[in-house]
Amino acid sequence: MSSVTDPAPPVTSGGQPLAERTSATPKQLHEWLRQMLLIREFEVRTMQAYQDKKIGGFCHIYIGQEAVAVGCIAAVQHADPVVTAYRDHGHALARGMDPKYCMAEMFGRIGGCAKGKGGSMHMFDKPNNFFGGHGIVGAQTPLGTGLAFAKKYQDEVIDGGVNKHVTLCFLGDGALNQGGFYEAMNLASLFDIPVIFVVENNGYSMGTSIERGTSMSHRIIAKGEGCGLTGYEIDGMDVVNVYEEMKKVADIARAESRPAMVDLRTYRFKGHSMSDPRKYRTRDEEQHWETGDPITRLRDAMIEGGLIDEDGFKALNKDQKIAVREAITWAENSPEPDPSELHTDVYVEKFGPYTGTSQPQIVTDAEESR
Amino acid sequence: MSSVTDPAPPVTSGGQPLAERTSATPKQLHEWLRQMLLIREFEVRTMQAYQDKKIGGFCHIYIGQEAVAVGCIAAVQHADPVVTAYRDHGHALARGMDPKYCMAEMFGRIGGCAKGKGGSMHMFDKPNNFFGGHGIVGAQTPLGTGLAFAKKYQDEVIDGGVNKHVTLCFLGDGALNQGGFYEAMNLASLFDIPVIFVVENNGYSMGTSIERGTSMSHRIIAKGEGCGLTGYEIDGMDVVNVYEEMKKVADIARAESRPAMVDLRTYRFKGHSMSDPRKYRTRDEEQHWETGDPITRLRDAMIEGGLIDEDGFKALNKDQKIAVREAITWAENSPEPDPSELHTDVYVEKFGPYTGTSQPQIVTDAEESR
Amino acid sequence: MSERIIEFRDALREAMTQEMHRDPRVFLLGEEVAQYDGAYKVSRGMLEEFGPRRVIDTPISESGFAGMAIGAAMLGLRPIVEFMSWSFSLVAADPILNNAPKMLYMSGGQFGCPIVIRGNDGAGGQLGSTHSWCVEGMFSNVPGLKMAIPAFPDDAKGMLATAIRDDDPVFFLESERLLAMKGHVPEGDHYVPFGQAVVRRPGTDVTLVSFGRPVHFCLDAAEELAKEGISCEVIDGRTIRPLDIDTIVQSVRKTNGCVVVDQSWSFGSPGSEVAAQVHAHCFDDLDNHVMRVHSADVPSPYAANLEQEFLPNARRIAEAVRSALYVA
Amino acid sequence: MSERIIEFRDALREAMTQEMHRDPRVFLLGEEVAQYDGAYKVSRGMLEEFGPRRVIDTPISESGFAGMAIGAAMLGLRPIVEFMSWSFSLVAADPILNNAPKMLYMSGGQFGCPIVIRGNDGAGGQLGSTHSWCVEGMFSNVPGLKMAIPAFPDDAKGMLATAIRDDDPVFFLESERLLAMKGHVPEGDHYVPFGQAVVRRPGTDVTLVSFGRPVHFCLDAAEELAKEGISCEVIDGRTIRPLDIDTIVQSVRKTNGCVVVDQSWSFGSPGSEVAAQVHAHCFDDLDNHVMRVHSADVPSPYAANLEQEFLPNARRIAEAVRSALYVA
Ligand SMILES: Cc1ncc(C[n+]2csc(CCOP(=O)(O)OP(=O)(O)O)c2C)c(N)n1
Ligand SMILES: Cc1ncc(C[n+]2csc(CCOP(=O)(O)OP(=O)(O)O)c2C)c(N)n1
Ligand SMILES: [Mg+2]
Ligand SMILES: [Mg+2]
Repeated sequence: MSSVTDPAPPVTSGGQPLAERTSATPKQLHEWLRQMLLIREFEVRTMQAYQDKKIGGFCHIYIGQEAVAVGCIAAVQHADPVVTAYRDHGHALARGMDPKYCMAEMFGRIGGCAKGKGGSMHMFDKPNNFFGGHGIVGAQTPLGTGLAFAKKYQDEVIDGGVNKHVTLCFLGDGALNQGGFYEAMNLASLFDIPVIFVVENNGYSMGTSIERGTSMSHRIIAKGEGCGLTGYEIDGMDVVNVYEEMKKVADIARAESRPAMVDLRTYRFKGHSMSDPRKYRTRDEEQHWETGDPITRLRDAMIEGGLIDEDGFKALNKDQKIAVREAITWAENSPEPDPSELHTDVYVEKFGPYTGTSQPQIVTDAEESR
Repeated sequence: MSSVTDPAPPVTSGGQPLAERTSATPKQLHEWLRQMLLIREFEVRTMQAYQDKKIGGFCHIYIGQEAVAVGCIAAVQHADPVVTAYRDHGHALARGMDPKYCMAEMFGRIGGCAKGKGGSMHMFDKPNNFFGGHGIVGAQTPLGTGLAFAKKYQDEVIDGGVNKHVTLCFLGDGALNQGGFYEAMNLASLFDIPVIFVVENNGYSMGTSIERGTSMSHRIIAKGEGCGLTGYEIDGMDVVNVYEEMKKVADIARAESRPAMVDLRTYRFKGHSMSDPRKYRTRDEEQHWETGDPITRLRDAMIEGGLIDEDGFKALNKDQKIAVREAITWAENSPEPDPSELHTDVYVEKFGPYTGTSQPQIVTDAEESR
Repeated sequence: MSERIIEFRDALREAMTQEMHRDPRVFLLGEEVAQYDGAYKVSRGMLEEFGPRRVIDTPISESGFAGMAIGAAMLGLRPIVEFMSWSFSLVAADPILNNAPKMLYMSGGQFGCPIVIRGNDGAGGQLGSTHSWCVEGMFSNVPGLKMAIPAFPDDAKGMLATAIRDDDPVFFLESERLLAMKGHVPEGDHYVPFGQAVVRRPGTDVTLVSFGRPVHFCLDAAEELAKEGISCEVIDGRTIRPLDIDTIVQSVRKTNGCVVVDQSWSFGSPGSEVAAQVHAHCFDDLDNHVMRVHSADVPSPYAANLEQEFLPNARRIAEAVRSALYVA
Repeated sequence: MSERIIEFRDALREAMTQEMHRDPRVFLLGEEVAQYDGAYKVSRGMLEEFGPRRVIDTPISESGFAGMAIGAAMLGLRPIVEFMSWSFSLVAADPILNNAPKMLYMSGGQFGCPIVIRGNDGAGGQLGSTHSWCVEGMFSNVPGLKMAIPAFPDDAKGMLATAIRDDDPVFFLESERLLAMKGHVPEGDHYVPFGQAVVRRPGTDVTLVSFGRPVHFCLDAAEELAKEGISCEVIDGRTIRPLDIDTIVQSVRKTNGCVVVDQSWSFGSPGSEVAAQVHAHCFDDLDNHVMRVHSADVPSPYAANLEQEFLPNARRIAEAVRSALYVA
């Protein structure tokens, strides 16, 4: 039995009044709504800019999955590392990246988070403990184990055990089929490394539905169980639900220093990348999921709970539109990288044609604002 | 809980009279005893030859695990492909390779099954549908899926569905930790490919006990279950038991065209390779397993069942010693490969310094004897 | 000779369908090759034509499905493996480098590996560092494999058909940037033998040697240089293994000058190999040392302007030619 | 300067323990490095000295633990990854080639990768084709990494210490055949800077350039050739990236002859790179083209006699020198 393209999630969680469902403060709820609106608007304008050929390369849009990045990242601490795949704008923004660096990166400008060297698939934000943006499917999963390993090593071997961190490692359902992911889980399990593998299970890897590409697609957490990881199945279309469930998962991982695997059911509303006609799924299926739009869901719940009204929502949304417009202007005005940048950042230590590193603006600005 | 270095298996199966435990004919039982004795003697002499520096490179001895190769291979048809890792002498012999080609291979002689180009870790026998002998841990597992895929393709697409084959793909417990194995299982499951992954679970990969290297070591079939494979746990020290259980597994795989994973509990009596002092395990543990010696077990059961007597056993054993001595003589007399062999078998098609292929004696002899 | 004009990608497909009709042992597998018609539409319609037993969608498991195809090839099938990009072949490096090219040797001639592995190689448009590998820079080092890299649609068909018929493993490198290129492609059987370079433009002053997409950069540069009165002979190597050094040497003996243009990174590349071999064969013929134009020795950048500078473009080729001819 | 004589493997260990004492961020991981004392006893006693948090046994998951170490390096730790053999690095090609050397670039300078990956490289004794990789043949093509390949015990220590202190990813290639070699190794701090080749034997007639184990083959050949009155200058390159071309060129300008000896396969190798660069820099100095001696262009055979013939042995080097000097 298939549980994903069989459109289930839009009805599985939520329903009760917000106050009964969450311990989150109104401020937190507002912030999540703001973040989701920001991501949505950012992605809409990204698509336009791509069509206008201001953005090149591969570009993967996060619309529909906003509750995942926002809810999961809200459930951990700022010092907890986050790493993800190439569909990464949402995570970068939820992690706190200023949209201007994110947009400038896609414009291939020096003000981009990676000075225009990485592009859409490779967002990095050191001040916000965001470790990319990785283009090779599954490649971020051993990195995630390593980030969590390093945090634990720092906490225990170097700092003497005062802190405990968890790491969020996001992956797509398609990455379930990479052997590297399995090795990452096995290592995390053996070494008691607190990394949470968050599968953003949107039911498709490109044009391949999960049933066609992944064994045990109706219960993917069995893969984690094969490595001794506790698995969780979570409706990923409701940010409050994501937050509440992920908080529990993160608390356990942090307390027990154990890895976990989460099957977060979600849906990408757009094509795989900018060039995908989506022939592999029906309009019916898309519409079903669209009725569960995570932004509408939170907005309606907040209105119902008296936490926002129509005008307040509109104003919030307008602010995000302004922020994104400003990001675009900023990106447009940021210069192209100087040709000499070809040879920076290849090696830290200078030799031959290599000129060492030069700090990107995203880091300089963060240091200055401290 | 650990199930392997916790020495359990020597007592788990057997006990009842042979006639009640197996449908095997006396002839079959004799043959298995013969094969196990042959392998044992072959390995003893291999160790000597290695010490005498007649064999070089890495050399992995199969003593203790004889019931696995013999029982499993007896449970399938000759046309069913077999592939394994580098601890491969036992499988080659159980598959029917004449010990002389096997020994000559290790002596680095032209009469070796691979003309001395492969060595101990890389035994191949085309006439006996034996596809190696692979040195990279786990590398044979996608090959195993591919062999089974090809058989099914030949049976169904080319030959129109008259035959059904299964493939035996052996691996060590250490190979459980390679991502390639996980991918091989996932693909086999998705495509309904009848390959049986036989884990020769001897409790150690080099000096690493399975608990230290493999998550879920107390129930490794959970890894197969994560890919939708049915798993089986089998005492691998009793050839009759191996045969009976594997026959069921193979029959199901053949009938349903589905992959399976088998956890076959066994023990290598010697070190990992010729240079291993075995400090990572106790003499107690070794002795416990030695009491379950698969050869003694079958001999005793056959004596009890009146299928052989002490003299018959001695004669059978002597025949194997003779066979191995002959193999050594033959190997010693086989010439070193001519230096021109450096450039054969690199490409099938000749060009530049490459001179095409030349058939090894193992194939020529088989063709002539047909 | 047909005057029919089709795209590079259609030429590739024609080779595959032709060989699949000829030989039932040939099949195609890879990510999105079947229902999606191929990420780059190379296999459009093939699922319909041959059915799901012979045109097979795989999950994102390059190591697994490449290894599976190699196992199938050992047993006598003739798989065509599509990597959406050769950049994704690194996760499959072990099966494609340790198994495919060495199985024949390690088995003493018993088991060959008649497999074709094909996909996009080299920079696309701003794909960044993980997605722009020129694997010939590394993989051409390995004996036991053949490596083909067509630059024109007719070769795309003829070389792929040859690859599929070849009994050895062939690494077949396509360029996403060339897939839409149109050209005359013969209908029906068309085989281009391996190890035969071809002169794409005759000239007298200097020999340009290249492989794959940069052959076009060379032709552009030659066109420009002609205006300056410099006559370039442009050689399209077509296969890197076997390398047709004879055709190259013959040309250099005539022009007494050589510029190698290779889209891989410079260090230990096909470009350094050709340069070293030309020096060895033409020591007394060369008026100057062999010049080399490569991608810059840095990871591929995303930014459009940096990527342009990164590539072995016509401007950089022309500069190298002038300096080879001491016209600076 | 210490006159203490220890083995190559002990020199390696000394570098690691010294750096681990100096910097708590340094740790060692790999298969059998802890409880087993290392498959080749390089890490003997280190578990006892540093405990299981810093000397870590891993399962057979090269891709996983290399990737894990790279993640840890992004966060500021300084892992030393031991591959039992570089031959097993192919299953980890993606993390070590796509992540480690490119992280700094792709993140615009934010995340470096101060990792050392080390292990046996090249033919051991009759290990056959899957276990005898000379990965420098392929991996030296890739920018962003450094590659060190010591040939003597003192360099083993000094170069590994430098590698661990280096802020960039270093591929450190050891030879199983040299591990038991003894030599003077300074006690205490000892760092050998990267990018500095060294003349191991001065000479006047021809320059021999090599890296790692074949440096010894060169010295053997030079000894033999001296008896024939041929004086060889033997250069040990020590690092392949950065390549110290200056020292090589200086020598060739003096001797006017050059033979490169590289244990990798010939095609697109460090050997072809050195040959191409020497030709470029010494076009007017060379009396003959650069000769190259490599492993034979075939998979490594198991049989002892074939393996001997396969390697770039002293006999083949001497032949190349004679032919470089037109003494045939
Ligand atoms: C190793 C590898 N193989 C193939 C690709 C090409 N590719 C990019 S994204 C993708 C689909 C991934 O799907 P999924 O993991 O479900 O993530 P989603 O796109 O749904 O977010 C593929 C096949 C790649 N980037 N890396
Ligand atoms: C990819 C890879 N990594 C490491 C090795 C070195 N190695 C050879 S055998 C072995 C242990 C394998 O143990 P297991 O799979 O349990 O098989 P067993 O030796 O017990 O038969 C190791 C680490 C290798 N051959 N391949
Ligand atoms: Mg998906
Ligand atoms: Mg084992």
